[in-house]
Amino acid sequence: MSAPAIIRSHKGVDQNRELALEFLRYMATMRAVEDRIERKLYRQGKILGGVYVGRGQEAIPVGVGLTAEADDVFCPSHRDMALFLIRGIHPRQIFAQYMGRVGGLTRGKDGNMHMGDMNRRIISIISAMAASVPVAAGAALALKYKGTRNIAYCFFGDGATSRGDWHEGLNLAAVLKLPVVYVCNNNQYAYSTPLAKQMACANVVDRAPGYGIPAEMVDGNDVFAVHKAARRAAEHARGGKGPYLIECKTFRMTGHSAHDAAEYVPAGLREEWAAKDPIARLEKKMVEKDWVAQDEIDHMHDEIRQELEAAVEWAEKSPYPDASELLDNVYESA
Amino acid sequence: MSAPAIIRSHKGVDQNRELALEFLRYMATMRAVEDRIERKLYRQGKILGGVYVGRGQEAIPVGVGLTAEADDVFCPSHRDMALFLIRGIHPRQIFAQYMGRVGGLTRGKDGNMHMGDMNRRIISIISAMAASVPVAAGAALALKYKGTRNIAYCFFGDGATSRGDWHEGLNLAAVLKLPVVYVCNNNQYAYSTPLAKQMACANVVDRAPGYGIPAEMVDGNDVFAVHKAARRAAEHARGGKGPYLIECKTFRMTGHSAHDAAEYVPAGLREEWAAKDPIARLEKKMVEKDWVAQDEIDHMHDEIRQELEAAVEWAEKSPYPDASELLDNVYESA
Amino acid sequence: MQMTYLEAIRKGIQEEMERDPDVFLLGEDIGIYGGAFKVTAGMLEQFGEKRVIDTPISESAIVGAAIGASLMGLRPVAEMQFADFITCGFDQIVNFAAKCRYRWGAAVPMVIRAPSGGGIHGGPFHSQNPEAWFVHTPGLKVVAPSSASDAKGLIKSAIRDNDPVLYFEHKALYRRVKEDVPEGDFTVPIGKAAVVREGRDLSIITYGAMVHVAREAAETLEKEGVSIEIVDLRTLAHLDEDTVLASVRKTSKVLLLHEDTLTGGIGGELAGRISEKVFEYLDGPIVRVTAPDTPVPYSPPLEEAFLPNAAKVAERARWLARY
Amino acid sequence: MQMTYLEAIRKGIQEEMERDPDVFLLGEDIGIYGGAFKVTAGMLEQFGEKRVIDTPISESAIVGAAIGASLMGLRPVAEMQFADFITCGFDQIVNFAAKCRYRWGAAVPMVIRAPSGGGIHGGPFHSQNPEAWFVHTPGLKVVAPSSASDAKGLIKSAIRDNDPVLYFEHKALYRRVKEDVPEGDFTVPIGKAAVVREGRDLSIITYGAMVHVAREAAETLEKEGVSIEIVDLRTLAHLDEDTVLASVRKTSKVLLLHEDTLTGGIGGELAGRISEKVFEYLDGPIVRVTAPDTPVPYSPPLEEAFLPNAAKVAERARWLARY
Ligand SMILES: Cc1ncc(C[n+]2csc(CCOP(=O)(O)OP(=O)(O)O)c2C)c(N)n1
Ligand SMILES: Cc1ncc(C[n+]2csc(CCOP(=O)(O)OP(=O)(O)O)c2C)c(N)n1
Ligand SMILES: [Mg+2]
Ligand SMILES: [Mg+2]
Repeated sequence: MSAPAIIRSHKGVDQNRELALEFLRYMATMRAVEDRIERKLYRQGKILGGVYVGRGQEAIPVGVGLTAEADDVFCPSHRDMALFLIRGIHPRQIFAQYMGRVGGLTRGKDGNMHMGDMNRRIISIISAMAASVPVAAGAALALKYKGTRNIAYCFFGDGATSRGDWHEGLNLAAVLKLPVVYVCNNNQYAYSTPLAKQMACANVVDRAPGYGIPAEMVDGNDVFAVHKAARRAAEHARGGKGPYLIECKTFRMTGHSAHDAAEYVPAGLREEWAAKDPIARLEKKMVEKDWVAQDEIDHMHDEIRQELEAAVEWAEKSPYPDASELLDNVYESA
Repeated sequence: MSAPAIIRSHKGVDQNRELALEFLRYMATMRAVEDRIERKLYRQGKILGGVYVGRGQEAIPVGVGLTAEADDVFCPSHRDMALFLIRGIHPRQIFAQYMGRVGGLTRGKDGNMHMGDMNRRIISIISAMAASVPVAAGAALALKYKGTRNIAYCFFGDGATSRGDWHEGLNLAAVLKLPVVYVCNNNQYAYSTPLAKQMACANVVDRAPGYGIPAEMVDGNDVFAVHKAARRAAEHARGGKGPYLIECKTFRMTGHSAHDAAEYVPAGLREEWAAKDPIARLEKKMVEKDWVAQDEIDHMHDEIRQELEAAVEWAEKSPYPDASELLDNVYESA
Repeated sequence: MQMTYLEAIRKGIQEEMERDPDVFLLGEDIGIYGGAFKVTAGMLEQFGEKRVIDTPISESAIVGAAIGASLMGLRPVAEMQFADFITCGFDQIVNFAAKCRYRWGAAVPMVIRAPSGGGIHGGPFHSQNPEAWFVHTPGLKVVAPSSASDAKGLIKSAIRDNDPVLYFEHKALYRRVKEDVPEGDFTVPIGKAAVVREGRDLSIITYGAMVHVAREAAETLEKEGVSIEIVDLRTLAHLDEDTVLASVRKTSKVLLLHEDTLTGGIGGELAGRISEKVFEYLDGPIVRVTAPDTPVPYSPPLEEAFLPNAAKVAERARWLARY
Repeated sequence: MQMTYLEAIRKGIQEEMERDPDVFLLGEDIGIYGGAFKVTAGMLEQFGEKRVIDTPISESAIVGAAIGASLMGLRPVAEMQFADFITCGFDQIVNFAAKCRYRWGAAVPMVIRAPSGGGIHGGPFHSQNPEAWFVHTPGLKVVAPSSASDAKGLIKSAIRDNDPVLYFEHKALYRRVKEDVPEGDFTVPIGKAAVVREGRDLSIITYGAMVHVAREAAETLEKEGVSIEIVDLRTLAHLDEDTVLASVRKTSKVLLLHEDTLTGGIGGELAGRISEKVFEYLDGPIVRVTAPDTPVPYSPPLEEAFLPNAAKVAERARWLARY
């Protein structure tokens, strides 16, 4: 499934059954892949180190990602797994990546969501929060420089907005009128730090006027709302009007990483958000609209599960890199 | 002359002759000291390296500086010479500093306005623009920590607001509700870079909502307006309400530094601002209000000139540091 | 009293905070959460929000605020969640903190704690050893404890020091090292190395986690009749050259060991001092065993190949001893 | 054709921009103003705003944007107004640019130009030599020309290189060095040092402005009958070890010279390689002549005492030659 299909679609987003199905498949696949990673492979000790998932935030990478054209650039945050799926990265490569096998996108040089592929125009995140913000501006500069109508999408969390790079990157993109869609997944926590200890303004969008760029806030758990906002943003950027900021209100339905029980989250808050689960909401709407029957949905989930079974098997068969690869690729030629 | 006198004054700022006289003396002294540095000592080759002056911006450090209490902290920018005068640094020490003599505040270890003195609660700037912004927050944190009602004043230019440190510092100060008055001297240029190439918003104050802090914009060439805004800001900060941002619109009436002819400034613009010279405006108002006669003003300028003659003489007699001092003070004990 | 390396750091900080009301902590997630590694667990409860300050994700502002507070006489202890992120506050550290005293005589008595090092499957951004950058910056002091006792003694000295001190705590030692730690007001002086193992034939100069690797290698070679002396630098910037040179004079052979990458690492600096100052005492090449010049890879076989270990050290030491 | 070091840099950039439309410039005040040192003077007029981009004061974003553009296949040449400010973009350089290829195979063909060095009364923040930090960062290439020819040849190679290259241009050489520079498509390979003076008795390994200091000292000693060989490293990270070692094998005595401060400087790294790999050839201690471990002071007598000069080099070389 490739994005242009959507762009070509003329039906209104809310009436678009095919689009809804595509939303659901990607969101469900992201959820299933990450559950597998966090709740199975990690706990089985097959994945070592840090594991960060986007459970409850799937509507954001999916809703935004499906507005992109094939040659647009993605700079995912650490909770945007769906962006990789949308660009055709197979779950087996993702599992291999997390298990440090050669079948992963980094051949074991790096782990978890620290992956990218310029052939698919996905720029790998580095750990330093918001470091991708100026990098996305540079990628957008290149797209503009080459005279294309393509744009860059840059994703980050609420906490990342406190970094100097976030400020410098947005400001540079705004001053140079670069085609970047900046997407904040405001899940209201940065590790254990709640929004109120991260910023003294109410919303991330309150910062947009300081860069002279348009911004809007959407329900990040409503994939249709996210998608519509992203379309407006993309249109703005493609139109040569410069960057656009979208703030998606959501909630981190896990600990910060797999080892974190997140006891610092006030009782009830997560439950409250569980009721707003973006996948459940999408399914409910689709059934109500008679776009699919519940059993078709169940069938889709089964399909995905089976696909992932095979993917995990494939990944586990993928070998670890040979120690001799340690010195490779520090420079173009050693 | 010390600040508290002013704080105690009950007369309205605009009716306060003593205050006006104090404004004038500091502004005129700053102008005279910097003229001497840029137009004489530098051209005579007695000052080497970079020389930055605040000609045309004197109303800002003076108007703001005279709202400070003795134990408040100053973090000057590179165009705020008057802050040093207000804190009792003698012009001869300033000349010695610029000439790299032991009589300067850094004994020749550093040059020009790269000077400070914690006994007078002046924190020396470093070259990296906006580096003082988080440092001022830390100084304010200490003042609050110690339970005092003192505050920190942090000065910077329009260009400095593009730095990551500016963003991180303001955000930290806002989140922790620290008593800092942030003062932007918006002289519309950063070296050769005009405001429009520095930020895509119209004013620096447009950034304040992104930090959830109050801000106001004033005519930076009207010392009364600056002073009144600074009083409001100081009251806010002293009241435990957190940081406050003042943007002073002004113009850089020189090149970026003594070697820069600033040909990039559109014809007429500087002349336009010359007509708004803060010192001339103050003098005119004082004469109109009959607070002083023109000859008294002329007399004051003569006094200052004479004082500076002696100061330069003293500074030139101050020896260069001995090479043996090279290794001193890298650590507390070598 | 028995405690882990991590507990020793915590205890040291706690004692200093109890002793001096001007000592306070700031960093990301150090309060309610107690820090990513729980080093500051319980601090918020004991000292309150005034002295245990959670900050936004702003390393440069964390360092900058620590500088401002220390200029005003407080003694901030700033935590970098991982040493890898210290690069985000780099300018404040090397240009502001490091140069205040030299430029205008202002003291900056602050500590930056940085959990560093590999061996925990952290990959390129959660495993680095950034100490050499700061050792190359005049005005900074840099320490890196290898034992629980030193961890406690050095954090206390760092907090009391009137210069900016970078305190690199090795993540792989946090819970692995457990030992008796002196009670109460015991400090380890900054600027003093320790001969942690006496030997005759060869000196290994190292620090941090590699001290344990050196010990393991030394025991192996002991059985082969090679007697190895181990010098634990403990302080890296402002280092104890005398102890290093004395050991080389004694054994005439030296192996420099660090987990940090080779080129530009501290081993080179030591080689420079040794080859200049005790050249005549050297009976063999100065050997360096370090990580190779690559980022820290994630996959277990790669990280294992990346990190120096006892076998690699023993092999080079054996070669040098025979030389 | 006769040109200054500064003109040679400009010519090299200009030729590459004429040759390759993907090469562009970004930095502060590089457009209308032509850069703080006028290196890019005339570029805006010749290539337009699309390829000569003035930026806000945002070193981290300048580097970050250069990374993003280079990942997309462009060849950005970013200017730091002074090398001292490179610390503000440090994380982007050492963690993003340096590690992309290793981590996920993505090329980052970018150049960062950094005017460095003292001798211009710039004081602590306009005189630094930050190269060692980057030499210690795997994935980066670092070059530092000493002559106008190398300045041109190396900037051209840097722009064509498929890895991130830091190009340190010494401010004191900008207008002081003037010489014949080969026309047209001439490049100096990255990774190759040059023996700029043949000699028998002693090798001086150096780079940048210090090459000229070494020459002066060598001429003094020539008169005293001491024959000095000078190796100009030219490339500092990814350096030409073979040429260095060959020179030491030839002369058996080596003096390491750099303007950068002593501890953790490149001299230590060279001492490490020499004392390990050609130990048997050494007939004397490895001597380092460098700036002392302090910030760069402003006042003339202090800066003069800080900077290595021919007299200091000659004195130590004399001592070593007699050793
Ligand atoms: C510069 C930097 N400092 C600290 C960290 C450690 N860290 C990793 S994720 C994280 C929280 C990020 O919060 P947010 O940006 O809101 O993203 P979220 O995890 O909530 O999606 C922190 C502090 C980091 N990665 N980078
Ligand atoms: C981080 C950093 N980058 C570049 C410079 C070089 N520089 C010195 S002053 C200046 C312009 C500053 O403009 P602004 O903040 O508006 O202050 P103004 O000089 O106009 O008062 C620049 C670019 C610097 N000092 N610091
Ligand atoms: Mg968050
Ligand atoms: Mg300005």
